Amino acid sequence: MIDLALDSLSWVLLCLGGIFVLIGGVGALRLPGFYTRLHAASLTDSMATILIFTGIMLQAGFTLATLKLLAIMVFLLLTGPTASYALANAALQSGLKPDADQLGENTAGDAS
Amino acid sequence: MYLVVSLAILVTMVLALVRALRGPTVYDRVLAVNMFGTKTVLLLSVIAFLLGRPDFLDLALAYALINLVGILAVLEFFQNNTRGTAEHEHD
Amino acid sequence: MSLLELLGYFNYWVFAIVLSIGLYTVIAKVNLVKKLIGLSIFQSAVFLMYITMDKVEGGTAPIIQKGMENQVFSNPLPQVLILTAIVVGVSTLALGLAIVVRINESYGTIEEDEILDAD
Amino acid sequence: MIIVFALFLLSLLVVTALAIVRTENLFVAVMLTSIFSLLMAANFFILDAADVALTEAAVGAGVTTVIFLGALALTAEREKYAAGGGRVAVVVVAILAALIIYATFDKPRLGDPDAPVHQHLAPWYLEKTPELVDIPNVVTAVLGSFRGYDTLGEVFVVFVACIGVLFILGVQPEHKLPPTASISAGLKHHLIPQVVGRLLIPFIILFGLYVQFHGEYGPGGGFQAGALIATGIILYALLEGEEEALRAIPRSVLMGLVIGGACLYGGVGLLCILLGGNFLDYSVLAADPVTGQQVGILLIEAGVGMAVCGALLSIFHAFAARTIRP
Repeated sequence: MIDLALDSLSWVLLCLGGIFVLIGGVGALRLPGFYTRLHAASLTDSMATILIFTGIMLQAGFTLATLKLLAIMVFLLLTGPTASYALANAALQSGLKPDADQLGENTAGDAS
Repeated sequence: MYLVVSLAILVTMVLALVRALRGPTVYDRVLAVNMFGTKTVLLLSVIAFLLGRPDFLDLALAYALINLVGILAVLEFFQNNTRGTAEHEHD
Repeated sequence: MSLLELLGYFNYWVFAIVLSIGLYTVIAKVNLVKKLIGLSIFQSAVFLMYITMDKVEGGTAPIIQKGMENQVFSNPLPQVLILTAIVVGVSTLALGLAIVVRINESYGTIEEDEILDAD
Repeated sequence: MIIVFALFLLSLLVVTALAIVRTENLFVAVMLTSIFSLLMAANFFILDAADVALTEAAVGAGVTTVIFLGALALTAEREKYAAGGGRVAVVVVAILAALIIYATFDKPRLGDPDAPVHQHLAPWYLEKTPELVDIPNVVTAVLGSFRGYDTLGEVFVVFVACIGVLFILGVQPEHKLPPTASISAGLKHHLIPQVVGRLLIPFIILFGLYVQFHGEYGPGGGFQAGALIATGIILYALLEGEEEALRAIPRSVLMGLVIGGACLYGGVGLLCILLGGNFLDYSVLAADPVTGQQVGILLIEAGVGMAVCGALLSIFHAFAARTIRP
């Protein structure tokens, strides 16, 4: 009984994680302006990481693999926001302003 | 079920690649590279379980640790190259 | 089954296409850094071909653990060759980039035709 | 099922390669190269090559990007001319691709167990490794013991490439700019990357050591560990500035690592001769031949790790210490 509950819980978590990953991807593609895209990508990444890794950990049971999964999750949760910060900082310092003017950029500037 | 998750991750990888190809600023491309790195970690973890060899998580662990180095190198590259050519591309 | 067989050749096709893309970059582009990037793409294509050959149907990575007596394993030999080749590839790439940096210091450009004009 | 993944990832690989060729901005090309490397690693992993994928991960994610960016900072960020070298190149390359694709129809299908590659040598390695060397990872056994000559050669290639880079770049001619302006100060002003990066460095090095010494039991070995540890120290150099990293690990130590690693490998081989065996025949290193093999593999993997780590770091410092844009 408890096995079944854990199993279904992990599947639910995995599915939710997949949905969050997809939302992040669509957001990074469709949103206008760099900062909005960064926002979409970084937030959903953290959530999806937590959900997917918790789901897999429930499947793996209490093994060495669970420890490794926990380590991967912690490192991803540390490095993801840091990378987002570094990127936003670099963009801001180079003069890329988070303006509403950029809203048309997504459709205009895909020359390359 | 792992299959569904890995397909979602694969689709997101495609979306991130499209973003990397379209730009328009270089920062968008770096963002896409970063996203791609995170998605690769997720994909490798899921595939390790899909293949039934969970001891191969080392690979995902390596990426989780190292991906930041590339991004920080880019940040330092921008910081040192103040000529400003890298800000916007016009091609 | 025939569709699956055709898909089985897909790896080799990708190898051929990526190899050609790398070769095109090396012979057609005049920028020396771009040429080196093309060379590393070319190299990656060769890696892909070797690793494609090592796969055995139903096999798994050749790390023999307990309870795997009847398991089929993939071929370890191409993996060994490519494993060392990747690290060697990076060091030789760095050597090429170092030469490009020195060329830039001497000629002030990394475009091949400008260098040829300057000589 | 796995073939669906392979289809997806390989298609992305082709798209990325095309994009790398098309873009004029070399910085963008380097960014796409790192995506290319991620895709290659995922492909290797799907094709059962965990060791190779780990190598690609250790090298492609950090070291390659850093070296490329170092070279771009010293040269130029953009190509001057967009257009490639005309039709002839396209035709030649297209004919080549068509020929190779035509040839692939005679190749054995992906995963065919009766393919000629799998008939000779490989079954012997798989069968004899538990008996002769008794370590789980056959790749490490082949790398260290059965094909020890080959690996020795590769280590010396890395060694020579490192010496070459140092000869070409390492000698500072005369400083056109004052050294304080030329050498980057690192990311000292960015608090968050500082804190997180410092937190990560010990874990990267610890993981490198795990990969080094666990290489007999799981994916890993000297090549991967050397690249991982080098990446950890490169992260330190990025955070604290290049001079600070050189103060922590001076150039002489790095050279010592490279030379010591290569000599350790060769020395083990010579020791085998002195003990009455053949060159790199580790069986004579201990009373029991199997233990001897294990000791030998441990020693030469340590040599490989030292040499690769020292070589990659020396190369990084050679690029980073060069005056920026003279």
